[in-house]
Amino acid sequence: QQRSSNAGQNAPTAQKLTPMTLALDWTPNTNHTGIYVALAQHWYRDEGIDLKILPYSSNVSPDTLVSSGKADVGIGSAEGIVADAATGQPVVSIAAIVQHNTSALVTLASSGITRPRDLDGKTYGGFGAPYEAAVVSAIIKKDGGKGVFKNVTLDVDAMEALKSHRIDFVWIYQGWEGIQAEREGMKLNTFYIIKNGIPDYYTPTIITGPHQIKNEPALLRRFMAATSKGYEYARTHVKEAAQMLVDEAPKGAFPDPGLVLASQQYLSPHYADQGRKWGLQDAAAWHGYPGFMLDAGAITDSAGKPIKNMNFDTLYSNEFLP
Amino acid sequence: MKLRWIASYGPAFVLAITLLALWELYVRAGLISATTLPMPTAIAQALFANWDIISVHTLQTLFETVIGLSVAILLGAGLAVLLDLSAWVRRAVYPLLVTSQTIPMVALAPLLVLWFGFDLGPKIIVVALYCFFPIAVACADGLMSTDPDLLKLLQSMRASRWEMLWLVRLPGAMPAFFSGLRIAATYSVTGAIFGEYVAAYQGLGIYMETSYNAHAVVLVFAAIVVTAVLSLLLFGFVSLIERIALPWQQEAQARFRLK
Amino acid sequence: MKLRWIASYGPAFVLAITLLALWELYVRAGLISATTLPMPTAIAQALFANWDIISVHTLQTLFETVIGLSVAILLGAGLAVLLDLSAWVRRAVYPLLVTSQTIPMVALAPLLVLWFGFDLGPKIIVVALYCFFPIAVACADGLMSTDPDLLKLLQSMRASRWEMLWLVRLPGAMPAFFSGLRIAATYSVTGAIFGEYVAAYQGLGIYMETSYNAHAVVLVFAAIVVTAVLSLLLFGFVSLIERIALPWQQEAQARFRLK
Amino acid sequence: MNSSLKLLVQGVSRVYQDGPRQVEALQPIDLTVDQGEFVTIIGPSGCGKSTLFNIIAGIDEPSSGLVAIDGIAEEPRAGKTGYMLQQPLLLPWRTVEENVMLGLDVRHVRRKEAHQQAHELLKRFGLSEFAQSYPARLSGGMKQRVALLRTVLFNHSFLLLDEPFGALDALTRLSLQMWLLDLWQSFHSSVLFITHDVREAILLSDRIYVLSARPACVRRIIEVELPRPRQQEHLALAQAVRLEQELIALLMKEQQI
Amino acid sequence: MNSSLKLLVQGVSRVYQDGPRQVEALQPIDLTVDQGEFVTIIGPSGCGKSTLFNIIAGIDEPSSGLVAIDGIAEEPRAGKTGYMLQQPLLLPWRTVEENVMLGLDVRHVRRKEAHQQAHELLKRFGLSEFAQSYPARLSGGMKQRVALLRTVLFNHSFLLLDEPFGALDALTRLSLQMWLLDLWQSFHSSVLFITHDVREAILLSDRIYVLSARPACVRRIIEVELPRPRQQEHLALAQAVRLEQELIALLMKEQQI
Ligand SMILES: Nc1ncnc2c1ncn2[C@@H]1O[C@H](COP(=O)(O)OP(=O)(O)OP(=O)(O)O)[C@@H](O)[C@H]1O
Ligand SMILES: Nc1ncnc2c1ncn2[C@@H]1O[C@H](COP(=O)(O)OP(=O)(O)OP(=O)(O)O)[C@@H](O)[C@H]1O
Ligand SMILES: Cc1ncc(C[n+]2csc(CCO)c2C)c(N)n1
Ligand SMILES: [Mg+2]
Ligand SMILES: [Mg+2]
Repeated sequence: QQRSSNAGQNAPTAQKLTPMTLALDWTPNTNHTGIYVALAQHWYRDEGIDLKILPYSSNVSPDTLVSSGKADVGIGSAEGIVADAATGQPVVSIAAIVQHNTSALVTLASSGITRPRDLDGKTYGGFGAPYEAAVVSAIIKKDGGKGVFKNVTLDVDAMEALKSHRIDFVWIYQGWEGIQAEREGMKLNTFYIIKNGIPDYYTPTIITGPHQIKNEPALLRRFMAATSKGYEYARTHVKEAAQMLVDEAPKGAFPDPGLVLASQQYLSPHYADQGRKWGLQDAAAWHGYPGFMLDAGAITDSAGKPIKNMNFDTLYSNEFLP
Repeated sequence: MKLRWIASYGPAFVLAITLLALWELYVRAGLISATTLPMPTAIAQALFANWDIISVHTLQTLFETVIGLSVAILLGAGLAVLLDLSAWVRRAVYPLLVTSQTIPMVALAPLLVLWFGFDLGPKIIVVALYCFFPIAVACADGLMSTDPDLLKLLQSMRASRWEMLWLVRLPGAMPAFFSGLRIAATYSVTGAIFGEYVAAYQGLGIYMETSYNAHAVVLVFAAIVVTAVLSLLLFGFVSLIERIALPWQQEAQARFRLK
Repeated sequence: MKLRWIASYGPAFVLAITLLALWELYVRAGLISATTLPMPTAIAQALFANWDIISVHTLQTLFETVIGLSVAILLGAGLAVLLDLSAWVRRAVYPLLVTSQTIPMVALAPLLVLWFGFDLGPKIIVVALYCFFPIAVACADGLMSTDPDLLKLLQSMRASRWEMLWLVRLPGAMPAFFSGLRIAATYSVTGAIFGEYVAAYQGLGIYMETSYNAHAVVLVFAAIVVTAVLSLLLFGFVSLIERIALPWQQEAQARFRLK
Repeated sequence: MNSSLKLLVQGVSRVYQDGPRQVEALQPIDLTVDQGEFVTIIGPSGCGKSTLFNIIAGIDEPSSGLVAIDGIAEEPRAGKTGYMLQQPLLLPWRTVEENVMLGLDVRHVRRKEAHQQAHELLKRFGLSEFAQSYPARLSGGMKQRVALLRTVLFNHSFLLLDEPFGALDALTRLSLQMWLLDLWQSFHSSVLFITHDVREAILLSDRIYVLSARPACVRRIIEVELPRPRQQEHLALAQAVRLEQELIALLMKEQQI
Repeated sequence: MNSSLKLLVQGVSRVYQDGPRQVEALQPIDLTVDQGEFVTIIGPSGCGKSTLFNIIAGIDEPSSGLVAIDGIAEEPRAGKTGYMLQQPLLLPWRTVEENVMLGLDVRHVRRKEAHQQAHELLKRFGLSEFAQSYPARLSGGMKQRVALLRTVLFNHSFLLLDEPFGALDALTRLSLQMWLLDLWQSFHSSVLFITHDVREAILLSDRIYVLSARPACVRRIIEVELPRPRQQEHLALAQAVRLEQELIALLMKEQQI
C-alpha cells in the first residue's frame, strides 16, 4: 500500500524525530481512534514526530499536564478549557474531535427516573471536574427542577457504580459508554445534554498550551496534519480503524473488541459533518455554551469567585489544521 | 515541668520555621512558579480565608478517622489476644496478617466503594486496615513478652488462665499497646483521606481532589497542612492518654533517665 | 533445620487454603457476582493466561521498588546518623520526620508527577518517602540504645568518636536496622504501585488501573496477588540477608530459645 | 507416711525434651522438710534446683516419683506453697502494697480485707513508708523484701525460696539474711531454700542438701547444729568454719565452669 | 611525689549536677596504689566507688583534687589503665578472640599481631577452646574471664576492676578469685579492685580502703597481712576471721537499705 507523504517534508531519519507527548482524558476509546490510526500508519513518524501517548491517570488531568508543559498536547473538552482559563491555567483547543456533543446524563431504566427534573435529590457520580455541578444543575433546572443533587467524585468506573446502585446517574459519551451499555444489555434512560437546553459545544477536543503554540507552531501543524489524516481515515474505514485502535492501544485495554467496532460504527459519522473537514471549530459554538455557563455563574476562579466575562476567541484555534 | 516540655520542642520549631522561610524565598525568587508550588504565606492565607469550608471537611475527616481508629483498636487488640492464644494460631494467622499489609490499598479501594458505597463504610474500612496492624503486632508482642517466670509465679498461686491475662499480661502489654496505637494514630488521618479520595461527598480528601481539579493548588496545600496538624494532634492525644492511664510508666522512665 | 523451617509455615498455609476455599465456595454459591469478586481459581487462571504481560509489568515494578528501597536505605541510615549526632539535632529533626509521615501521599502524588514527570522519578520518591521512616527510626534507636557503659569502656581506651561509631555503635545497630528494613521492604512494593497508579507507562499499578477500566476485575486481583507475593519475597530476602550478615544474632537467638 | 512432714519428695526425676535431645535434669531425688524446719539446697549452677522447685510448686510434673505436701500426694499442688522465684518479679504498675496483695487477689479475698492484711504486714516488717510507691522507686534489696512479703502473704506455712538474695550485693545480703530469719520465726514457716553461697546456707539452715552437677542427685545431707537464734558471729565458730571448708571442697568438685 | 607510686589520688571530690539538684558523690579522697600492689575498695552500694574509678580512668573529671598515674598528673589519663566495668560488656558480634583484641584495635595494632597476642593470652589462661565462639555461647563466669583478658591485653600494668565478680554465683566466684590472683601474679600488675564482699577483699588484697556511705570518704585503711600466695583456706585463719568481723561491723553501720 502506497503511503502519501506531505510535499516538502521528506521522510526524516529516525534520529531527527521530535518527541511529543499526548495526555489522554480517559482510557483509550474511540474518541482517540484517529490518533491510534496515525500511529499505526506511521503518519506521525512521517511528519518527523515520535509521539508518545501518556497513560490515562485519574489523578492528573490532561489540562494540567498540558498547561504545565508536561505534555505537548492532550484531549480535553470545551467546558474544561473554559474552567482552565478561569483559573489561570490556559489551554487552547486546536481541533474538535467530534463535531457535535454526544454526551448525556444516563440513569438505569429500572430507576424510574424518566426526565431530568427527577434527578433532584439523587446522587451523581462525577469525574471530579469543577464544572460538572453547574452543567448538571442547569439541565435539571431547565426541566423545572430545583437543580439540587448529591455529588460524589468517583475514582471508580462510573458505569460499574451505576450498576451497583451506589449512584443514580452519570455523565457519559454515548459513543463509548452508551454503546457499551447497549452491548451489555443494560437498559438506560438517556438525557442528551444538547437536547435538554444546553447549547451545543465541542467535546472532546484536542488541546495544547499557549507556550507550545508560541514556541513550536510548526511542530503542532505537523502533528495536526497526521492526526487529521488519522481521523479522516477513521471516518471512512470504520473496521480497519477500529482494528488499529485495538492493536495500538496497550494490551488488555479492550477485553471486548466487539465494543470497539460497534462504538466506531456509531462514532465515525460523528467525527465531522458531511462534506466538512474534520476538526474545524466555529465561533458560534465557542460563544454559545461558554456564554451560557458564564451567565449561569458556573465559572469560578481558583479562589471560588464567579467570573463574569472572558475572551472566548482565545480558547480555540483552527490555524493548525491542515 | 510543662515549660521544660514546651522548650524541648524549641529546636524543631526553629528548624521548621527556617525551612518554611527558605521555601518562601525560593518561590518568591521565581525559581518555581507559584501555581506549581504555592508559598507558605499564601497557603496560610488561603487556609484562613477558606476556613469555613475547610472546617466542615475537617470535621468529617476527623469523624471518619476516630471511628476507623476505634475499629482498628478493637480489631487489633482482638487479634493480639488471638495471636497470643497459642503458638499454632500464631503461626497460622501472623503470616496472613503480614500479607494483608502487602495488598495495595489503591487497588482495593475502588472495590471497597463498589461493595460498601460512598458513606462511612469504605473510609472506616480503609482506616481500620491501615491501623489495625501496628496495634495488633505491638499488642501481641506486649502480651508475649510477659516474663515467663511471672506466669510461673501465678501458676504456683493456682491462678486461672483468665486471671493471668487480667492481672499480669494485659496490664504489662499496655505500654506496647500504646506505642502501637501512637503509630496507628499517625497514619490514621492519611488513611481516611485516602478513603475519601476514592469516592466521598465530603471530607478533606474530596476537598483536595476538587481543589486540585479547580487548579487551586494552594487549597490542596492548605488541606495537607490541616491533615498534618490533625495527625500530630491525634498523636499527642494518644501520648496524653498514655501518661494519664499509665502513671507508673512515667516513674519508671524518670528513674531510667536519672541513671 | 530447613525442613523444620518449612513445617513452621504449615499452619499459615492450611489457614490460607481454607480461606481461599471458603471464598471460592461463597462466589460459586452465587452469594456475590463473579464480576464483582472473582473466584480464586479464576484469578489463578487469569494470572497464568496473562503471565507474559504481567511479568513485564512485574519487572518494572520490582525495578522501581529496588531502586526506591535503596534510596530509602541511604536516606534512612543517613538520617539515623544525623539524629544520633546530638540531642539537639534529634529534637529538631525528629518531629519533622514524624510530620513528614502525616502528609497524605494521595494528595502529593499528582504534584510529584507534575514536578518530576512520568518516568522513574516520582515512583522512586514515593517508595523512598514510604520506606525511609521505619529505617531511620529503627536505626537511630539502634544507635542510641548502645550500652553507655560500653562507650565508657571505649573512652577509657582513648577511642575516638569515630572509632566508637565504627567498632561499637554501628555493628550494634545492625539488628535494629534490619528490623526497620524488613518493615520497609513489606511496604515498598505497595509504594511503587501507588506511584504507578498516579501515572506511568508500565508497571503493576498501571496494569491494575487499565484492567480495572477494562472491567477485568479478575486481572486486578491477579495483579494484587503478584504484589503480595513480591512483597513477601522481598521480606524473605531481607531476612535471608540478615541471617547471612549477622551470624552471631542467630546464635544469640538459638541460645535464647534453649533457655 | 510421716504426718509431721511438711514436704516429702520421693524418687522424683525429670527429663526435658529439647527438640530431638533428651535432657536429664534430675536423677531420682529423695528429700524431706519437717514442720517449721529450714532446709537448704545447694548445688552448682544449672544442676536442676529450679526444676525441683517447679515440681514441688505444682508448675511442672515429675517424670517419675512422688511429691506430698502435708502428707497429701494428690494433685493439684499449686497454691499450697509460697513460691519465690530467682527475680523479685514485682508488677511495675502496682504499688508496693498492691504487689504484696497479689496473692490475695488471685485467691479472690475481698479488696478491703486484702488491703488491711497487706498494710499490717508492711508495717510489721518496716516497709509501710513505701506502701504507696511504685517498684521502680525501690532499690534491689527493697524489692526482694517486698517480694518476700508477697510470698509470705500468699502462703506462710510453706515457703519455697529460690536464691532470693543471689542478685544482691554482699552487704545488702547480710542484712536481708537476718531479716528473713526474723520473718521465718514470726510465722513458724517451713522453708525450702536454694543458694549458691555456702556461708548463707550454714547461717540459715537446720539441714543442707548438697546436689551434684546435672543431672542432680543428692551428694550429701548435712545437719547444721549451730545454736538458734542465729547470729552473724556464729559463722566464726570452729564448727561452722569446718562445715564451710567441707562444703566448699565438696562443691568445687561438682563445679564445671 | 613518690615515684614508686602507680597511682596517687589526692583530695579528689566530685559533685554531680542532677537537674537543679547538686549530688555530692565523693568527698575529698586520698588514696594510693604502689607498684605491683593489690588494693581493694569496699563500701556500701551507691557510695561513689564507680565515680572514683571513672575519674581515675579519665572518663570523668574530678570537681577538685589531683590524680597521678606513674607520677604524671597531666591529662589525658585515658588509655593508661585497663578498666573493667561492672558488666562483662562483650560485643556479641565479635568472637571471643576478637573481643579480647578490642583494645588492640583501638590502639591500631596490626591485625595479625593482635590476633597472635590474643591467641597466646587465651591459650595461657585456658580459654583457647572458646576462641572462635560468640559470647552468647558462654556462661556468666566465662564471660567475666574473657572481659578480664581483654582488659589485661589492653593494659596489664594497671588494672581497675569494678566489682568483676558481683554478678556471679558464689561458687563460680570462688574459682574466678583464684584465677585472678594467678593473672595478677603473672603480669606483676598493679590492681585497684572494687567489691562488696568482705571475704573477697580479704582473700585478694594487700590493702583495703573502707568507704563511707555517699558522699564517700575513707573510713578506714586496713593492711591485710596474710601470707602470699593466698589460698581459700587462709580465710579460716584467726587473723582473717577477726578482720572479717571488723569489716562487717564497720560496713553494717554505713549500710542504709
Ligand atoms: N524447658 C526446658 N527444656 C530443656 N532443658 C531445660 C528446660 N528448663 C531447664 N532446662 C535445663 O535443665 C537444667 C537445669 O535447669 P535449672 O534451671 O533447674 O537449674 P538450676 O540448678 O536452677 O540453675 P541456676 O543455679 O543457674 O538457677 C539446665 O541445664 C537447663 O538448661
Ligand atoms: N551522672 C550522674 N548524675 C547524677 N548523679 C549520679 C550520676 N552518676 C552517679 N550518680 C550518683 O552518684 C552516686 C554514686 O554513684 P556510683 O555509681 O559511683 O556508686 P557505686 O559506689 O559505684 O555504687 P554500686 O556499688 O551500686 O556500683 C549514686 O548515688 C548515683 O545515683
Ligand atoms: C469515554 C469517556 N467517558 C467519560 C469521560 C468523562 N467526561 C469528560 S468530559 C465529559 C462530557 C462533557 O464534556 C465526560 C463525560 C471521558 N472523558 N471519556
Ligand atoms: Mg535456678
Ligand atoms: Mg558501681
